[in-house]
Amino acid sequence: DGHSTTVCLITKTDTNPFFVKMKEGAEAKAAELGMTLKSFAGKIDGDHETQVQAIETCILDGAKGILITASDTSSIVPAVQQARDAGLVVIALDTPLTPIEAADATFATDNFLAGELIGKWAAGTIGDTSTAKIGMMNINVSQPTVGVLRNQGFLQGFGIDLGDPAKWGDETDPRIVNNEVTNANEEGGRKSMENLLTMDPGVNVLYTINEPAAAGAHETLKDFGKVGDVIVVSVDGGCPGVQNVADGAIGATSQQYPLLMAALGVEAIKKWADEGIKPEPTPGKAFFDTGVALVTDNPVDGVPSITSAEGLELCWG
Amino acid sequence: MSEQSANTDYESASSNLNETVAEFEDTRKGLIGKLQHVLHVNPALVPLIVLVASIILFGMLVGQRFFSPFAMTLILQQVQIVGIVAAAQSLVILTAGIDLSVGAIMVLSSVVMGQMVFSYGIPVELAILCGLLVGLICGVMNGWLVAYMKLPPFIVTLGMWQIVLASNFLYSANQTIRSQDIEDTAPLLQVFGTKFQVGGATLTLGVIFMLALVFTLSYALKHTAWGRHVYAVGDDPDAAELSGVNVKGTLMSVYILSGLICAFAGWAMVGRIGSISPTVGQLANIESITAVVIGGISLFGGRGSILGALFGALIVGVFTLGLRLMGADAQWTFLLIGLLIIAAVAVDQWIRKVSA
Amino acid sequence: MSEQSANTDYESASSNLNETVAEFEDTRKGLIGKLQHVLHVNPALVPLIVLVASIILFGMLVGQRFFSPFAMTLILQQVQIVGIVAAAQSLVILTAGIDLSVGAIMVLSSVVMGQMVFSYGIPVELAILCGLLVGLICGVMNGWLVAYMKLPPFIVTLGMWQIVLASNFLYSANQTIRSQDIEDTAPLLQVFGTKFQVGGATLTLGVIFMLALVFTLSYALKHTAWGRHVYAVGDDPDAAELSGVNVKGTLMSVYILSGLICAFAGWAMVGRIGSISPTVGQLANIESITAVVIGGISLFGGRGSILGALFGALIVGVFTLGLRLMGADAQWTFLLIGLLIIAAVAVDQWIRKVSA
Amino acid sequence: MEAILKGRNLVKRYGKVTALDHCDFDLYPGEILAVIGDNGAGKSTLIKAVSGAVVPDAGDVWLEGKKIQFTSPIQAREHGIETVYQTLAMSPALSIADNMFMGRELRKPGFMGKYLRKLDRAAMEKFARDKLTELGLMTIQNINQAVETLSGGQRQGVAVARAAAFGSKVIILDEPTAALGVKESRKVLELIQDVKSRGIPIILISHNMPHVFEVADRIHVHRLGKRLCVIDPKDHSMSDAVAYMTGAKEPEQTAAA
Amino acid sequence: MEAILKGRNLVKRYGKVTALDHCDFDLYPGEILAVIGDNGAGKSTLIKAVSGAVVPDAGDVWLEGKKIQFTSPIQAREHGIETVYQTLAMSPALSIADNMFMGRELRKPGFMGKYLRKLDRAAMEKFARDKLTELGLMTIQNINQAVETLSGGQRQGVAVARAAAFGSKVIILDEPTAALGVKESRKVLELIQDVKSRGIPIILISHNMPHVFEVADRIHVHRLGKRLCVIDPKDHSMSDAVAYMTGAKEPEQTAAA
Ligand SMILES: Nc1ncnc2c1ncn2[C@@H]1O[C@H](COP(=O)(O)OP(=O)(O)OP(=O)(O)O)[C@@H](O)[C@H]1O
Ligand SMILES: Nc1ncnc2c1ncn2[C@@H]1O[C@H](COP(=O)(O)OP(=O)(O)OP(=O)(O)O)[C@@H](O)[C@H]1O
Ligand SMILES: O[C@@H]1[C@H](O)[C@H](O)CO[C@H]1O
Ligand SMILES: [Mg+2]
Ligand SMILES: [Mg+2]
Repeated sequence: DGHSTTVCLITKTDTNPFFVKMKEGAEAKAAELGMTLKSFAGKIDGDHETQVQAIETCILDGAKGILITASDTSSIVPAVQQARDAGLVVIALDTPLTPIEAADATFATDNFLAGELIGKWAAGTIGDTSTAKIGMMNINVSQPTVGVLRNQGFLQGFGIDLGDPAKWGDETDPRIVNNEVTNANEEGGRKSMENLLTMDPGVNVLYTINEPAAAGAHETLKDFGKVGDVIVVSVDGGCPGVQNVADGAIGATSQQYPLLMAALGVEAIKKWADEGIKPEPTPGKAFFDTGVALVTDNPVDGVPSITSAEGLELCWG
Repeated sequence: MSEQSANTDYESASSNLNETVAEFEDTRKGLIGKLQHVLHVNPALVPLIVLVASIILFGMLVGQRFFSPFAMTLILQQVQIVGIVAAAQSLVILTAGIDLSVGAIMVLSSVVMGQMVFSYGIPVELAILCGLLVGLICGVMNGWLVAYMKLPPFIVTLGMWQIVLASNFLYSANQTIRSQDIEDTAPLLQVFGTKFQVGGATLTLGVIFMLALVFTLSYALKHTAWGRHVYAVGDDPDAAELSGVNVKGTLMSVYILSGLICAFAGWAMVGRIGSISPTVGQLANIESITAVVIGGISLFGGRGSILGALFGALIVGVFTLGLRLMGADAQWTFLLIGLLIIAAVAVDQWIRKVSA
Repeated sequence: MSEQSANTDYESASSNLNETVAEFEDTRKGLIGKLQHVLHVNPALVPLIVLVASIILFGMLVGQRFFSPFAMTLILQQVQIVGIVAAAQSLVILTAGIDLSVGAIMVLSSVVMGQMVFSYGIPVELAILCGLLVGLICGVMNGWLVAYMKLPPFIVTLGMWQIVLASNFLYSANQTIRSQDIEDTAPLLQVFGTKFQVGGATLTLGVIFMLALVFTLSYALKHTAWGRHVYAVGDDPDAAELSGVNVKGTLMSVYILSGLICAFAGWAMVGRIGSISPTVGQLANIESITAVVIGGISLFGGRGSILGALFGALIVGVFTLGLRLMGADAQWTFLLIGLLIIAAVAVDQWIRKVSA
Repeated sequence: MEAILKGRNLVKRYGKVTALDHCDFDLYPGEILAVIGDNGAGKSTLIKAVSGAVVPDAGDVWLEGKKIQFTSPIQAREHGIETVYQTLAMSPALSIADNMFMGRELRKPGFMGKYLRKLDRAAMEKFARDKLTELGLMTIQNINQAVETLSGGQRQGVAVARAAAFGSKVIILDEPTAALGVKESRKVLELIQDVKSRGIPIILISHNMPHVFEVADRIHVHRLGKRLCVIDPKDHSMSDAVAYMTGAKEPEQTAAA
Repeated sequence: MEAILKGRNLVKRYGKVTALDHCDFDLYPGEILAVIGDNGAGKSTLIKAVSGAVVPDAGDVWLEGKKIQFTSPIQAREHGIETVYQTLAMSPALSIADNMFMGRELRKPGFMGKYLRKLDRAAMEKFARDKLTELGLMTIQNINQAVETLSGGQRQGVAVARAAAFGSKVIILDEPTAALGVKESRKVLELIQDVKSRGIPIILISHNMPHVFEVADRIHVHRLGKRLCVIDPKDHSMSDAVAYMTGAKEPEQTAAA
C-alpha cells in the first residue's frame, strides 16, 4: 500500500546466494517492521549502470531509504548524492563506498580482514611458509573491489609483499604460482585448478574467492588424487561452504553475515524515517562491522576461529 | 538471309501498341488502407507504435507517476548511452556486420580521456581528442580486418572486444577516477551531463547529443549517396561491387564511424555517471544489438531504419523503468523483459504483415 | 504457318553434334594441387590444420609438458562442455539462426535434475528424464517462435536466454547442490565424469559423449536427407520451400535437438564440476558461437561442417591452456586470446583462398 | 472435357501493386498450354498461385474437379504438380544432385538406408547425370559442383531436368529456356513433347514466340493481371499473339475467354 | 583498325573447372560484337575478365591500346565500360532509382546538395522513369518499388537501362533480353542500334540467333573456354553459327581466329 514506508535494496547481482540471503533478510525485517521492500540488482558483478538506474527509480518512487552493495564504489557516489539530496537515507551494505562518508552509514564485512584471517590460518597450517606454492583463484579480470580486498588480505595475512594493494597480480613473490580467474563459480574453479596443477604439480596452498570456486577446485584435486596435499581457503560462510569445511574439502573459510547486514540496514532506515536518527559506526572503524569469523576444524594458534559445527549454526544459504 | 526477316517479323506487331502506362485500381481504400501504406513506406513507425503502446500500458498499470515529465525524461537519460551505442551498432548491422566491441571501445576511450588528464596532466581538450582518436583507431582496425582481410565481423569484433577490454583493464590498473576529482580538474569531461530545463522536463546534453546523432545519421542514410551505399553493401555486397559501389571504402567508413561514435558514448558516459570507471559498459554490446533488432533492423543487413533503433532502445527503457516502478523484483524483471522483447518483435512482425 | 518452320530451322544445325562430354585438362598437378583439392572438398580440414599448427606452436613454446597425453586429454576435458554446446549451436547456425539461450538451457536442465532428486525425492533416472525434457521444451519454444511465428532467432533466443536464466535463479533459489551429496544420493548424475585410462591418457565419459555426438551429427548432416534440408534451409529458405523442403519442420527439429543437446550438456556439466550450481555456464553462448565461427561455419547459414566447430572449440582450448602454461597473466591471456581468435580465422581464410 | 487444373477469379495484391486481377485459368488433360504476356503482366504470379507458392487474396483453384487450397509448394508437389520457378529455387551452396533430389532423396538399400537413413549418393548422382545428359547439358564438368558455381544456363537446365523427372500430374515451366543455348533449348522443347506424350499436361510460360507456336496446343494470353483471351496457334499468327498481349490489337469476341 | 578492347591468352580456373582456356578476344570501335556459345562455354567469364569483375589467372587486356589490369568493376566503369551482368547485380531491397544511380548518385543543386550532400531524388526518379519508358517497361507501377518485388523481365529492363544510360566507351550486355517479353526485347534491340549510332561499341552475349544476326557486325563463337572463330553474319547462316558453337561442324580455316 502506498502509505507504508518504502525501502530499496540494490545488490550487485541477485544470482549469488550471498545476495539472495541478503534480500531474504531484508524482506523478513521489512515485513516485521511493516515496511515495503523493493529490490534491484545488476545483471553481472560490475554492472554499474543498472545500479544507477535503480537509484533513480527509487527516487522517482518516493522511497525513504536505500540499501546498496555498490558494484563500483566510487562511480556510484554522484548517484548516491542525488538520492541523499532528494531526502533519502543511503546505507552501504557489505561493500563500503569510496569515500566511505558518501553513504549515511555502512554495515559491512571487512573483506580485507576476511582475507587476512584465511591468510594467517594458511601460514600457520603450513608452518614453513618458504615451501609454499600458492595458487590464487580470483573473480574475473575486471578486478572488482571485493576480489582485490580478499586477495590482498590473504597475501598480507600469509606474509607476502603486496606491491600495489589496490590490485592483484603485481606481486613478484615466486611462491605465487599464478593468478587464475574463476568467475566465482564451480566451473571456473575446476578449470583453474587443472591449469594450476599443470603449471606446477606441487601447488600446496590455494586461495579461492568464494566457496563455489573452492568446490570446483576440490573436484580437480579429487581427480588428481591430491585432496590432502593442498591447503584450501575461501571466503563466504554459506551453508554448503561450511559443510565443505566439515567434510574437509575446504580447510578454512571466513564467514560473513549478510542476513544481519540487511536486517540492521532496514532497522536503521526505519529509525531514520521515524526518529531522524543515524546509526553509529563500530568504535575505531569508519563503518558498522557486522563481523567476520574464521570457520575451521583445525584451529591455528593466534588466529581466533569457530568450528564448522558452530559455523553451520550461523551459516546462510 | 531470308530466314532472318521472317524470324522477327511478328515482333513488329507490338509496334502500334497503345502507350498508356498500365494502371490497376487500388482497392484498399479509406483510413486503414492509408495507414497500411504509411506503415509500409516508413518501417520505423512500427517500433514507434509499439513504444507508444507500451508507454500507455505502463501508464495505466503504474499510474500518474509514469506520465510525469520527470519519469519521461528519466527514461531518455537512462537510455542515452545505449541509444548512442545503438546508433553505431545500427550502421554496422546495416552492412550485415555486427560489432561486439562497442562497449569495450566506449570504456577504453573514456579511460584514456581520464588518464591523459590525471596521469599525464595533458589539457582536457587534448585529452578528449586523444580519447576520440582511440575510438577511431579501434574502428580502423575493425574496418580493416573486415573490409580488407575479409574476416567475419563477428569474429573480428569478438577478438577486438577481448583485446580492447583487456587493454582497458591493464591500462587503467582497474582504477576509477572519482567524480569529485573530475569536477575539480577537468569539468569538460562531464559536459554531457549538463542539464536543461524544458517545461518541467530535465534534459541533459547527452540526451540531446543522442537525438541529434540519430537524426543526423538517419538523414545521411536516407538522403546521401553514402547512405545508399551502406544499404547496398548490406543487401548484397557482390551486387554492390558489380554495380560500382566502393564496398571496402564503405565498410571502412562504417566501422570507423562506429568506433568514433563509441568514443563519444564514452565521453557521454562520464557525463552520465560522473566518474570514469573501467568496469562499466560490459553489456553495451548485447543491449545495443537488442535495441537495433527490436527497432526492426535486420541482422542480415540492408533493411531497416536507424530511427527504429532509437525506438528500440526506448522500448527497453520503458519496460525496464515500468517494471521497476511496479515493484517487480530483479529476476522477475529480467524474465518479463525477456518476454516483452519477444512480444515487441512479434507485434512488429504482425503489423508489418498486416500492412504489407 | 510458314514463319514458324523458318524460325526454328537453324536450330537443327546442332543435331548432328559430337556428343562427347567437354573435358578441360586440370593443369594443377602434383602434391600441392591434390592438397588444394582435398582442402576444397573438406572444409573442416582447415580448422584442423590450424589446430595442429597451434598445438605444435605451443609445444615448442611450452616444451614437453604440453605434448604429454596428460595435457592433451586435459584440453579435451576442459573443452567438453563447450564442445557439446557448440554442436547444438552449429545446427542452429547452419540454418542461419543463432542460439543465445544454450547456456541458460544447459544450467536450467541440470538444476531441474538436481531439484527433482533433492527437493522432491524423485528417483534419479526419472529426474534426469525431467531435466532432459526441460531442455527439449525450451527447444520447442525457440523452434515454434522461429519457425511458426517467424521471429528472428537472435531475438527469440535473447528473450529465452533471459527468461530461462531468470527461471533458473528463481527456481533454484540460487542454491548449490554439493558434490558430496550428489555422490551419496544420486551418483548417476555424475556419470559423465567417469574416467577411462587409454594408454596414459585419461578420458571421461563426457569427452567420449562429445566426440560421439559430433560424429553422429556430422554423419546425419552429410549423409541423411534431414541434413541436406538443414543446409538448404540455411542457404536460402525461400528456395528450399519452393523446392519441397518442409522448412518449418526442419527448423523445429533443429531447435528441439539443440535444446535437448544443451540438456545433455547440463548433465555432463554435473559430471565435470561435481556439484549443481545455478551460476555456471553464463558464457556458454558466446563461447560456443566462437567455436563455431572459428570452425569455419558461416553465421549466414548453409555453409560449414560441424567437425569444424569441434576443432574450433579445441583451438580455443589449446590457446587457453598453452597461454596459462606459458605463465601469461590472466589479463594478458584474455588479450592474447582475442588476438589469436582473429589470427586463427585469418589463417583459415587464407588457406581457403589458396585452395580455392 | 473437364479442366485438370482450373482457376477462377484469382486476385493477388502486393501493397499498391495488383499482380493478379480477377484472373481465370484452365489447363486441360494432356495439353501443352502456353502462357504469354508482357513483362510484369502477372504470369509468374498466376502460376505461383496455382502451385502453392503464393496464397491468392481471393479466388479458387480446382485440381481434377476438386477444390484445393495449397498453402505451400510441398502440398502441390504431393499432388503431382511440379514447377520450375523463374527464380529457379535452388540452394546455391548445395550440389546439383542434392538440389535435384531435394525433398525426395533416395536412401541406400538395406540396413544403412533403412536404419541409418543413409543417402544413396551414387544413385542420385547417376540419375542426375543421366537427366542432364538427356538435356545435352554435358558442359557440366563436375556433378558435385555447387549450384552457385554453374553458369546461368546450366542452372536452368538443372531445374528443368528436376521438374521433368518428377512431375506426375502437371508440369509448370516458367520461362524454362530463357537462359539456355540453342542446343539446350531444343532439348527442352523435345523434353516437353516427350512429357506430353506420356500424357502429362504442361504449362509453359515463354517469351519465345517461335517456341510457343511450335509446341503449344492452346495459348493463354495474359495482360494486365488477367486472361485476355485464349487462342489456338493453328488459327492465329504470331503477330496476332504479340498484338494481343501488348495491347496493340483487341481480340475478337470469340477468342476472348 | 586497332581494337578498342583486346584480350589475349586469358585463363581463368575455378578449382577443377577451367572456364577460360587461353582465350583471345577483340572488339573494334563502333561495332556490335555478338558472343555466342553453349551454356557453360565461358562467355560470362570472358566478359567478367575484361570488365574487372574477375581477375584472370593469366593473360592480358588492352583498352584503346593501353594495357590495363582492372581489379574491380569500379575501375572498368571509371574507364567508361558499362556492363549488364547475367546475374544483374542489383541491390534487392533498394528502389529502382537507387539501383540505377548506384555509385553515381545525383545531388541536389545549391546548398543542400553541396554541403549536406542531399540526393536529388526527384531528378533521379524522373530519369529512371524516362529510361524505363524508352524501353517500353511501363508495367512498372511504382518507381519506388524495391527491385526484389519486380518481375524477372522488369528487373532485366532496369539493368539494361542503367548500362545504356551511362556507358561511354564500351557497353557489355550479357543476355540482356533473356527474360524480356517480345515488345521489351525489340526495344532493347532498338536501344542497341541507338547506342551504336552514338559511336559506342557493344558486346552482346545472346542465345537468340535471330537477334544476333539482326544486329551483330561480327560474331565471336565461343567454345570450350576459347574463341573458336569469328564470323561475319553476312557470309554465314544461322545454321552455320549453331553448328560451329555446338561442335557439329568445324569452322573453315579462314574464319578461325
Ligand atoms: N513480392 C512482390 N512484391 C511486390 N510486387 C510484386 C511481387 N512479386 C511480383 N510483384 C509485381 O507483380 C507484377 C506481376 O509480376 P510477375 O512476376 O507475376 O510478372 P510476369 O508476368 O511473370 O513478368 P515476367 O515476364 O517479367 O517474368 C509486377 O508488377 C511485379 O512488380
Ligand atoms: N564461381 C565459380 N566457381 C566455379 N565454377 C564456375 C564459377 N563461375 C563459373 N564457373 C564454371 O565456369 C564455366 C563457364 O561459366 P560461364 O558462366 O562463363 O558460362 P557461360 O558461357 O556464360 O554460360 P551461359 O550461357 O549458361 O551463361 C561453367 O562450367 C561454370 O560451371
Ligand atoms: O561482496 C560479495 C560477497 O561478499 C559475496 O561473497 C559475493 O561476492 C561479492 O561480490
Ligand atoms: Mg515472370
Ligand atoms: Mg553466362
